[in-house]
Amino acid sequence: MSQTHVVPTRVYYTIFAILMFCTYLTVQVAFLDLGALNTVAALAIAVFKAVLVVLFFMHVKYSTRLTWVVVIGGAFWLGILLALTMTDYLSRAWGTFG
Amino acid sequence: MWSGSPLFPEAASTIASRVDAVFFFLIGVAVFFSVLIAALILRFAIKYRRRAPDAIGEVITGGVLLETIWTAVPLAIVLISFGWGASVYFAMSRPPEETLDIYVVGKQWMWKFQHLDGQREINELHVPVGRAVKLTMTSEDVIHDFFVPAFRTKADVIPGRYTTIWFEPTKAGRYQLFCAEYCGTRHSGMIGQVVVMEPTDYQAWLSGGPQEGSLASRGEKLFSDLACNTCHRPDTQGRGPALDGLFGKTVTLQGGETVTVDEAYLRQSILTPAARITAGFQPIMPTFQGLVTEEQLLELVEYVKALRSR
Amino acid sequence: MLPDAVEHHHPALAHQFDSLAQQREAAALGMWVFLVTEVLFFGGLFATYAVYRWWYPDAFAAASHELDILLGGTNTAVLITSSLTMALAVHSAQLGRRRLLLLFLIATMALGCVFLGIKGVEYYHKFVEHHVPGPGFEFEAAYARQAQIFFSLYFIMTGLHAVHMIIGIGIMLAMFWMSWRGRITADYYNPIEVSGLYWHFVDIVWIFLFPLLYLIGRHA
Amino acid sequence: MQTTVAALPPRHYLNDGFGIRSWLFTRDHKRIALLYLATITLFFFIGGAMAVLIRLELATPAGDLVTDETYNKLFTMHGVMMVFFFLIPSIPATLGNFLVPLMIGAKDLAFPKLNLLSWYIFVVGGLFTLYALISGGVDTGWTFYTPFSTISSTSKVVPTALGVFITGFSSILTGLNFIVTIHRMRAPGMTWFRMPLFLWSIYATSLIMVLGTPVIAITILLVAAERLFHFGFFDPAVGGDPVLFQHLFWFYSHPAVYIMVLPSMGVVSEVVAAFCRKPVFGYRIVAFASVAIAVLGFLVWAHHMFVAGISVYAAMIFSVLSMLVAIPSAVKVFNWTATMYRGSISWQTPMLYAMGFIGLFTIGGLTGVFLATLAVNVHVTDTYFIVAHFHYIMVGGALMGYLGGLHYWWPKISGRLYPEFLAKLSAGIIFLGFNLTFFPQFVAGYLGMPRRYHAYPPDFQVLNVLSSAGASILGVGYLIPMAYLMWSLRYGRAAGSNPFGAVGLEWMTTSPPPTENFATTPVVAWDAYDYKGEVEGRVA
Ligand code: HEA
Ligand code: HEA
Ligand code: HEC
Ligand code: CUA
Ligand SMILES: [Cu+2]
Repeated sequence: MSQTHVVPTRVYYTIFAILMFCTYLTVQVAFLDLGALNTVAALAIAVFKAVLVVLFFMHVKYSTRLTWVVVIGGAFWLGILLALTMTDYLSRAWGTFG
Repeated sequence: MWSGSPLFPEAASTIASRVDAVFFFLIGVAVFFSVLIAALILRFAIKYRRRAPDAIGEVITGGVLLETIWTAVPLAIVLISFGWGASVYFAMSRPPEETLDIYVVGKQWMWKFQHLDGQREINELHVPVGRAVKLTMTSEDVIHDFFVPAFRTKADVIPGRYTTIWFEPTKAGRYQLFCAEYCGTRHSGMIGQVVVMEPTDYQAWLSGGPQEGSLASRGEKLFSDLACNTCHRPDTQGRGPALDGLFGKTVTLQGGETVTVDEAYLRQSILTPAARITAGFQPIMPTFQGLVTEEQLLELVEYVKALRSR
Repeated sequence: MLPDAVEHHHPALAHQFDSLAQQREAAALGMWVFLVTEVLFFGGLFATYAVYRWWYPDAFAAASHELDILLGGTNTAVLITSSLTMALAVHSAQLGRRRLLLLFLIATMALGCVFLGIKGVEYYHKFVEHHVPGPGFEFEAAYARQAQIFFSLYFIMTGLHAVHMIIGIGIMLAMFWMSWRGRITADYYNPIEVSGLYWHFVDIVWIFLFPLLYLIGRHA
Repeated sequence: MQTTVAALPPRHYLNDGFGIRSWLFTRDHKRIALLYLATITLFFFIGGAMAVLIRLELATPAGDLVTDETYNKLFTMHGVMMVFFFLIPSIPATLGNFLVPLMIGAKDLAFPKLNLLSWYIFVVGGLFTLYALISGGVDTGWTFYTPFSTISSTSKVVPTALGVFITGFSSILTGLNFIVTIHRMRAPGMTWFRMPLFLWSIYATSLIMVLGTPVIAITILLVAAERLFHFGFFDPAVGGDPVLFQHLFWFYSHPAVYIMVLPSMGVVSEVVAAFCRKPVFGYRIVAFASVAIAVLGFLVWAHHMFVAGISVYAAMIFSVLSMLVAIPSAVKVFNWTATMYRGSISWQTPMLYAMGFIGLFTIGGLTGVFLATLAVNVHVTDTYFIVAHFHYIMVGGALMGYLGGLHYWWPKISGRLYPEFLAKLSAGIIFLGFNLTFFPQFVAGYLGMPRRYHAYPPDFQVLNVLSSAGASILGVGYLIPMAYLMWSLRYGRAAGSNPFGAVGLEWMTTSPPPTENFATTPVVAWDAYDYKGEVEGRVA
């Protein structure tokens, strides 16, 4: 478990290329009219990029289970904050208190 | 049954006894468990007190049955409590169809009330017994909170939007009104009274007060003073939509969504017209943010509401 | 892995640890936990953003149009590149290639400075255009009020991000110094690895900020 | 078992270096714990002095002792000091710092320098807040609600906010240090399920510190930005929502109440086991309950906002979730009670505190269930019912646990015994004074007396006089331990390594422990609280 993993530089360059392409893509997609899907697409691309950075640049793919737990836990708590806050705002529109 | 006791507040609204019932249930639960735990602790502490300096306790590592019981029983109790509490809360937040509407504006540190017929009051609110009263409330500065213990009812009064609250008084009398959200230096002085009157007395009070015209008629005057009527005309010729019969209707917005017109929507349409554009119109309406006071805003809202009966 | 006896004498081994491996894992875990706190720190801003974007989509779109995609996009590319050089720096450290390590650290810092420079230019534009929230704020009348919320968010989000960049560059300077002094070796490169994690994290924040701030309703 | 040694060990962490520098630059977790102990005690008495003034003012219905403005500053500073500068750091930063490495058999925390840094950050945060206090005070309430705090208050909001912001980092770093230490520094054989329950609760607490504190940090920063630069995050004038602040504030501040109580629960688990001389009933369930409280605690925050204009549906979701978080707490209470069954119970001071904790926490917690029940909440929110609820948990619960823990480990920390009779006496005084102070507030609250009121209608006076009388008894109760603990530092009898005959790694080293904690790294081959094993000689 303490074994350090030396990732071949080829991997880094590939990831870099994908990230750059995704940046281009996200700008292009923003100019298409997809309605509500615009936001979804932008976020999906951003999440994809972030996952690549985390897995490869930050070596999580090669790390201990504990690191995975910490990463996923962090994302999950962010989810709690966003989701439960939005339950209020989304359902306020349904009325009663106005 | 408890009214008059120094340990329990008077109950003077239809909802009060329902709240008290939940409260008594919870008292029962709390007393039962507190006494149980205290009794067990004391009993064990005495019965099993250390007899020899080196004595150790019996090794008991756990018990599945016991753990299950003391997870399940409290769970059942709290879920009952939740369900019961939620149903009463729901009733508190849904006003009945027919209500007597009154507007409330809170500011540091006073309560201002406006009746539809035009009476204004400060720190004192007159309402008749036996009618559901609905308050539409907002604040000029910070958050306040309208609290009448005898009615078991309370709601924050928030700047920038309307909140509502309703109650149906059951007994004539004078009841304490508190501001229950901390609002600055004289928070504890932001108190008043709700005067609940027999319907006939209330009628007399209504006709006795100073008359400055009804809320809606003051709104009508404002409507022309602010030149709203240059764009909003009763016919469809204006640059803005006709407002007759608008209240309560469903309006289609530019994006295709629909909204039901309520006080909050009217408020927003006047203060932030661009936020929601009615389909078929240009966003040319200027904002009236800062140009009208909260009270004037209420008058305008009430006027547009009144247009529904035309 | 080095035998225990040698490790005990390793100059970088702190007294509270038993082995370099334990020390390295502790450092990495510590940094990851710290990054989680950072996620939630920015999380408060993202929650605020979500609420107001949901309430005022049109105002947000209008305000977003005032931002310069070219500058924002360039900055995204710059940061991604800096992440690459950072990853390569860690790689060099792992292999004990000191010269390469120093080179990549310099590249990373330089790219970080480019990013901050471009950010500065953008701030300057906003300042000139009176888009800084507060009493002097100006915006086309229809959206004047809510656009201010957008720009408040824009400044606080990118501002805090920039603060993180500056701290990151500071850390890189320290790393540079340590590597220069030869304190980083193939069997002790914790500091580089851990600082790398931080740097990548700051990159990830920007990966979200870019679409959320610059790319709203661009088709319209 | 009771090996009373006449003298202190020749070499221990207290005499390993003298002079102020050896303290201010120490990296020894035990010395840092003492630094914290001194600072938080100071803050407690500052907060307590304000409580005294509050209660004096409220002895009469008229606002006659201090002006309304001063009164508002008093309860604000009382809340800020007690919550952020006393109770949140209390057990974790003192007992936690002292005991975490000892209990897992490590030489120190994973990051000793960071640990010292945390204390300095804490002190700087405290100084900011004290500056705010001295230079005029703050009057926003400890909750800093917008828009009052951003556009209306003219007091020292920004320095206070900065103080809390800075202190937050101390909390984050402490939590981080504990998490890493518990994961990575356990002695051989010290598996997760052999750890004392105190460590489980500290671990759960650290999770909350790490996950929640950053959100309050950013929220407070937004308030400061709004005040200083008129950014409009919560300002209705630009379309902002003041209620959003409350969401962000309580996202941290609800879980923070578990930062305050979980460590006390850990202490109670230790104390109950040690003074009953048997394992805690349902060890694993109690351990998991700590983590469950920490996790569920993040899902309930809007129960502070039921009348604040949130949607009815959201209120229901948060109400039912609040109910769920009560369950693991209830489970713990039952398990402690069951532990006493057939124990060998010694009535020493720490045990008295633990028993006090269990009883008062039960009352406080059950009234929390009242508050989570929507209909009742509407009536009692923002009244003295709330004040009574949280003092029952925070003073009757958390603070009792802290005092219990302090007494339990005092011989370990100082190497000396405190006078047992005085200790028992003051525990009794505190218990009585406490109930007299805060029970009447439940009644006043249901009668409708709003909180944060400088003057109140005369109908409530009887209850308030009772409460004020109780507070003066309580104050005396707190001064006595202060006095005899100080006294014992010099004159107390030497304690020996294990004065209570308890099982646990911390009792296997000398009192006070040497700087490196253990002569050799212990190897653990027994479960926590294995009293039978100890008697049979398997624990050594
Ligand atoms: C250490 C601090 C602490 C702790 C642990 C708690 C624990 C709980 N709190 Fe409390 N609370 C505060 C400190 C704390 N609280 C503070 C400071 C405030 C006010 C803040 C302010 O506005 O200034 C507050 C306010 C507060 C409110 C908001 C009131 C309002 O302003 O309107 C609510 C509402 O739900 C609430 C609920 C609860 C619940 C359900 C628990 C539960 O976790 C309790 C669980 C415990 C038990 C249930 C006891 C054990 C029970 C048994 C052994 C018996 C069997 C059980 C059952 C049958 C259920 N609390
Ligand atoms: C850890 C948390 C904690 C602790 C320990 C306490 C301890 C006490 N609190 Fe506190 N309290 C809060 C947290 C806490 N409180 C919070 C969060 C609020 C809400 C604030 C807000 O609304 O914003 C609050 C609010 C609050 C109020 C409500 C104010 C209001 O709403 O108007 C009251 C009123 O009785 C009160 C009383 C007390 C008393 C009597 C004690 C006693 O237990 C204190 C006993 C200690 C002493 C008495 C100290 C002994 C020292 C001396 C004797 C030296 C005396 C020196 C001089 C007088 C110079 N508190
Ligand atoms: C310059 C013209 C103009 C003036 C002056 C004006 N409005 Fe409007 N108003 C409009 C237009 C155009 C719309 C529809 C587009 C929109 O929703 O913004 C509108 C929409 C509204 C609506 C929403 C109606 C709906 O169907 O959704 C209300 C309510 C309203 N105005 C009230 C007022 C009031 C009250 C005033 C005066 C204080 C006022 N308006 C002044 C042009 C105007
Ligand atoms: Cu208005 Cu308190
Ligand atoms: Cu809470």
